[in-house]
Amino acid sequence: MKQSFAPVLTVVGLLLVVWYAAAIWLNADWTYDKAKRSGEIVTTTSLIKDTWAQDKPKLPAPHQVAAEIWRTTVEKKITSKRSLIYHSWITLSATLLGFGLGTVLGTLLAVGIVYNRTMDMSVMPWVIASQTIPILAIAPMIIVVLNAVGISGLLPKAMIGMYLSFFPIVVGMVKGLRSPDQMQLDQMRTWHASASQTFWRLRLPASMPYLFTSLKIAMAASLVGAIIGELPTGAVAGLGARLLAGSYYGQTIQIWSALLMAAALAAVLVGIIGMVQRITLKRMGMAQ
Amino acid sequence: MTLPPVISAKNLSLTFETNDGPVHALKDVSLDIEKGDFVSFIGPSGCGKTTFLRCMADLEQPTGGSITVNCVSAADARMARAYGYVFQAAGLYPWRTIGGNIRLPLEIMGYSKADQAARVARVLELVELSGFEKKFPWQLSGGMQQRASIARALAFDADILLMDEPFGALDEIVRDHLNEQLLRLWARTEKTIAFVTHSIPEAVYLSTKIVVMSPRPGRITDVIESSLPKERPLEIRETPEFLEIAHRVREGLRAGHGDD
Amino acid sequence: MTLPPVISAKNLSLTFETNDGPVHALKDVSLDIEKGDFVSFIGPSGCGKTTFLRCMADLEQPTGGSITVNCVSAADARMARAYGYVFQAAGLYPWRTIGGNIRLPLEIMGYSKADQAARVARVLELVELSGFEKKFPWQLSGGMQQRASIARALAFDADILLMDEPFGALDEIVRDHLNEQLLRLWARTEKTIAFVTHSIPEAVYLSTKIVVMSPRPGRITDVIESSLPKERPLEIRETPEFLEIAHRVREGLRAGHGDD
Amino acid sequence: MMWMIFAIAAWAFGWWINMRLARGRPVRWRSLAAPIVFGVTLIAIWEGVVRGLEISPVLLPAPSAIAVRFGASLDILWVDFVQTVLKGALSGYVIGCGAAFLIAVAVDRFPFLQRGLLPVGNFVAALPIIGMAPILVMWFGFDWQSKAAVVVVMVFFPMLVNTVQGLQATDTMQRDLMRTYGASYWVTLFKLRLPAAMPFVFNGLKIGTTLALIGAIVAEFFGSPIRGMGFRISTSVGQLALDLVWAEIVVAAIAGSAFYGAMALIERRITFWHPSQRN
Amino acid sequence: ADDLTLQLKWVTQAQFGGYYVALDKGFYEEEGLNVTIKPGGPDIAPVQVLLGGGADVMVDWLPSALAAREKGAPIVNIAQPFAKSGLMLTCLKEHGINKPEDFPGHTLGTWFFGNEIPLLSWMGKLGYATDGSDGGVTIQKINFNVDPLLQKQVECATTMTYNEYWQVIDAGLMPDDLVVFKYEDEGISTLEDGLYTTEENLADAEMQDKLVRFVRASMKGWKYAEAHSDEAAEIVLENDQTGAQTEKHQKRMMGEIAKLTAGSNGALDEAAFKRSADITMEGGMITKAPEGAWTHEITDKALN
Ligand SMILES: Nc1ncnc2c1ncn2[C@@H]1O[C@H](COP(=O)(O)OP(=O)(O)OP(=O)(O)O)[C@@H](O)[C@H]1O
Ligand SMILES: Nc1ncnc2c1ncn2[C@@H]1O[C@H](COP(=O)(O)OP(=O)(O)OP(=O)(O)O)[C@@H](O)[C@H]1O
Ligand SMILES: Cc1ncc(C[n+]2csc(CCO)c2C)c(N)n1
Ligand SMILES: [Mg+2]
Ligand SMILES: [Mg+2]
Repeated sequence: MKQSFAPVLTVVGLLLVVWYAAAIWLNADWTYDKAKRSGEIVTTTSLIKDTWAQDKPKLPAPHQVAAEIWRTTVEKKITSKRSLIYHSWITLSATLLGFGLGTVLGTLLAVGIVYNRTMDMSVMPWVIASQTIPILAIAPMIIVVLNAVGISGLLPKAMIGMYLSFFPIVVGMVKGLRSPDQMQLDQMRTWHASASQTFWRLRLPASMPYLFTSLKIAMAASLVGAIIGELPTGAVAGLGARLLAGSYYGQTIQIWSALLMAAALAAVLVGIIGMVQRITLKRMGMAQ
Repeated sequence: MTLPPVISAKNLSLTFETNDGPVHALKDVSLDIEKGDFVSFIGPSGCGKTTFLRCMADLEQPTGGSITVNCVSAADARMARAYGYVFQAAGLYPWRTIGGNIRLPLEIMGYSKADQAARVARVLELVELSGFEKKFPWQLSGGMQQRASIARALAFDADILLMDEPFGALDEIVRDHLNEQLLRLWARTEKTIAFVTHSIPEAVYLSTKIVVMSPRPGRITDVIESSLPKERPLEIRETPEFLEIAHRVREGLRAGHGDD
Repeated sequence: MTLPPVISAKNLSLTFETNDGPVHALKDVSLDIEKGDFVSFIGPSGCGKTTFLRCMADLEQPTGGSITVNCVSAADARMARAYGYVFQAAGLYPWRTIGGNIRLPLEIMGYSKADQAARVARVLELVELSGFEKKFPWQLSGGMQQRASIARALAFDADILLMDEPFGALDEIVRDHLNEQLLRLWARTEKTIAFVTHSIPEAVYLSTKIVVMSPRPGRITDVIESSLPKERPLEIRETPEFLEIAHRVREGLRAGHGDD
Repeated sequence: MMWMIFAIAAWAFGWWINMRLARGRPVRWRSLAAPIVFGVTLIAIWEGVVRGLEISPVLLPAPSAIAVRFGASLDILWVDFVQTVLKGALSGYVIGCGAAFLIAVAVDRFPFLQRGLLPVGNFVAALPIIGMAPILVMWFGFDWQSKAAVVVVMVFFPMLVNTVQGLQATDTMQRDLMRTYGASYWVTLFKLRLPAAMPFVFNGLKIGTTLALIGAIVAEFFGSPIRGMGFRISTSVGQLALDLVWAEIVVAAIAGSAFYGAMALIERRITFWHPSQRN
Repeated sequence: ADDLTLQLKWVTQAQFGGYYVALDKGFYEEEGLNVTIKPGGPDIAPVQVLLGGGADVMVDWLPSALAAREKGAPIVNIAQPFAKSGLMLTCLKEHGINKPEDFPGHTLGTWFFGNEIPLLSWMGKLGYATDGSDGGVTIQKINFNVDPLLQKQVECATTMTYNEYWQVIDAGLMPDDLVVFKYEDEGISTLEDGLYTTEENLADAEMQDKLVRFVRASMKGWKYAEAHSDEAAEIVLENDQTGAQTEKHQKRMMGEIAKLTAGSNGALDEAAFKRSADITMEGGMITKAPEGAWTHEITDKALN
């Protein structure tokens, strides 16, 4: 953890430099336009100053985003509708619920596919097909249908998170549950282990490396799902709503701060899974 | 009074289909193993010993002939947990400690917690691994892993033991020790044992019956009944009777070795 | 004229840190192996033979003492591809055929295509696996896999061979055959060989020097120089001289076996 | 009522056929027939439910209506397919997976990157596309280039995570063997670690196929020329032409499944040795 | 009190000020109604929500409502608080577009979802091809913001008098830098924010009664908002859950909205309906003249 400090800082530093340069490059047009209309002359310093301080830049400079995040997190009460923390929390809860549901569904399907020939042959192609449906197109319908049957609030959003996150779990777990080699399976046969014993004592532990990789992807996917789910609920609250509202009023700075917040959320969640992974594998004696 | 044979193979054949043509691993193998027999299988590498054992254990489906275990099909015998099997490679689960690996079949077969602990301790002692219960497989030497896998097969009560080169990776002294232990266990419990080995002295020392096999296609070339008494001190290995049997086995083996 | 030793270990120690305390795998081990020596290591399971070999191969970092190979550090010797190593388990890559596995080191070391093919064919013949070149590892019996891994180590020209129980899974006849082949190879090429085995006759038959080890912590208890001639027909194993050396080794082993 | 009974009967019948199919030997036609039977069953149930409950076509059109629309709009569907799948998704998939693969190798090679780039990379890759898409459209314009960019961002993370994990999936003895050959980093990479990583890499590639398609379509919601599957879907939803929406979804599902199937086939050929692919 | 849910067409903003005022000022309560207002967004088709049972009344624009009706959604206009259209086309002067004759060779950005219909029929009237061919114009779909205009990806863009236009101004452009074509002036305007419900609801006497009370209270809200636009804007701000709206913008918007609602008592103007329907049909959104798409039943009762 401590060792990562310097490398991360270096990479982040490099990124910031690129970001600032890109801000100048992308926002320059606007600066020149404005100058032309008002008849001013653009010097290098005024160009830099202006491109890093526009109201609605194509690409806001890092400090503008930082300031916005600061204003909307630290300087606002977390119960305020203008607090990013409030919105993050709303998205987070949907993400976690969706992730949980997706993991359960994905694992169940994977188990079904590994253990049941009928499911293996018939379900997998449709699981794949389901993922090619553009979720943004049917998310509103899902929300409407769920609303119609009286389910609203957290669950519809979580359902979309689940829809996106169960797939990586299925793919990874099918592979993982099938990764024990022939001898290991044969041993179980010699003991006449029941299917569930083989599952809990062999297939599941053997699938751990695959499971964790899938969990990380599923978590990121679930977050995307939660955000997508927030759009058709009427852009009421959550990071998705912030993104959307920002987009409709051309508030790039607000978009970027919501975006970075979402990414930070994802990074933290994925990081937590990574930590659980290290601890689990170590306890299982697999992290040699 | 003749009991029916515990394991009875009739014209057993097994052919593997591979990417470049079929491999005849077993061809027309017939053999009866009686209750309380200690049968060794010996033969050149790749002659089908493992395959034969796997057929008995219902891990491989013969493509011809038939096999019964305890008078029922191999599959039913497996379901009835009629045997313990020691694989040629240790095959311990890397995420379980040595103790956990040995406990595994006990958990599966539903032994009580206390019984599990007692049995694990007993078999660990038997294979001289007391003190390694909490280690993970990769922290053990090759021979120690192999002993752990033997312990695992001995931990539960099965009438039949199928052992595929269990002592291959062990030094002579431990091997002698385990040979004695195994004989003692066999005498005490009247288990029926099918035992694959490459060591002629080991085969002669342990067995009541030695099956010599030859390769491609795998078949039985000789079945040698041992005239040694049931009580066998290690020194029996220097007796002329012992050496005479060993000689017969060696001759049989050499005959089977086509290319020499 | 005394050449410097090919392998020279001085007060070598190695301690593994495990979840329940340190394991002293090697303690104060000193040994010189001269050019052209054939040194066997024998000792109870878990005494540190593999660990010692791994130190020579720079696969394990000693926690004390020093080791040189060809007068340079083990690491440099490894980089210079000074040795071939046969692991205790076959360790073939499942995505390569047997031929492909044997070809692997040749590809890495930049042998020409034609040379590769010739060498693969030659070593496959040597270990009696001609015809299995195109099979995948999981289609082979345990012994055949082990032979393939021996072939892999013999395919390229290294001055030193480090072999960890290469013949453990083989039957007596193949084993005799390979023993003879190995001796012939050794005599012809003047390789230096370090060889771990559990078989006392094998150690005596092959070696110019037999190192007996004892466990926990692993140390060398005896080094027996063989007085047998370089030319050794298989029958030499019945000579009194041979039996005398074997007896010494057995005594050394027994002494090391604390618990008996 | 009749239609509901029809739906239930269809479900029972489909399941029964598939049970019978699965029990036989696994020959090729059976493994093709099973998912088809399953799909036909689903569609029959759908038709039955929509008709039985008289669901408004503005909410959910019946499969028969979708099929009619599909047949009538082949030209539109083809134009959209070319724009979205061939231009947007495919190019983005190749670039994204390729870049993730190379960066995974670099990350694996240099502990510095492992510790520096991986966290930051994870962070960047975790930016939700919904937010990225408008920005990328702003930067790369309305045409397929911006769709490709979105796809790149989408497929990057799964591919990276899987490849990094895969490159670490060798066991000690396999690595030691390479060390005894004094094998260089590159040799070890090509002869050991990449082959061993393949099962993981293909996991990433397979997950990527569906993500690429979703990404390309969704990105079109945020700006596109007046063709493309995402464009058609979003405008048709606005016009409540849900039959056309579903026709596009059918195209997406077929294209996505074919894409995934192709990757799975290649996987089978390359990782034939992995236990999950044997027998 | 009776429960009633209203589905908006767009996010919470002053465009819907009248409803929020009615809610906040207790006009609904006075009518014995417990109204829930659901904000909309780009991904919400209010018709689906209505038919799915998620709402009882919705706000929609006439062309899209007619299209939905023809597609089989039995929806009916029950009131029309907006008398005028706020749609217009805004061009940057620097591209040299000053009058409709200047359009050829330029790129016009428009929202789709039916919003492109009036523009297309206008171009048709002017005789310009819309496929980008010589002598015609290029139509580009844009999203509901003005970035493409500012970033010069298009030369003209659809804007609302009350919203997007001011975003352009806020971005730093002067009214002098812009040329606007109001749809209302070009004779291509269609009816905007109206209230719709299903035929099924209308057939239900109890429901009808609720709707009457709802329309009455809503119109009261609208007239109040017209008269007190700053106060109405603040009410809207309080009801915005995203916390993304700004006071300046909403106050200005409320002022502009007031101009559009002025002159409507809630009853649909048949002539305006006919014109809108014709334009919708010309553009191909619907294929035949709509029947039964509106009713005065509710407003008649409400206004007495
Ligand atoms: N899964 C398989 N697919 C194809 N061929 C196989 C398979 N398993 C074994 N064989 C072949 O069957 C033959 C017999 O193998 P088997 O494992 O029974 O030999 P064995 O007598 O146990 O040899 P060893 O003493 O070396 O273990 C061998 O030639 C081997 O190549
Ligand atoms: N990676 C490791 N971690 C912890 N302990 C280890 C590790 N590798 C080996 N050991 C321990 O070191 C000791 C020596 O092991 P080594 O493998 O050298 O034995 P060996 O002499 O080769 O035995 P065998 O004949 O059974 O192969 C053993 O007690 C073993 O438990
Ligand atoms: C499906 C659909 N979504 C949005 C609009 C357009 N629209 C209606 S009100 C409004 C807000 C203006 O600030 C906008 C953009 C539409 N016509 N149809
Ligand atoms: Mg075998
Ligand atoms: Mg060892």
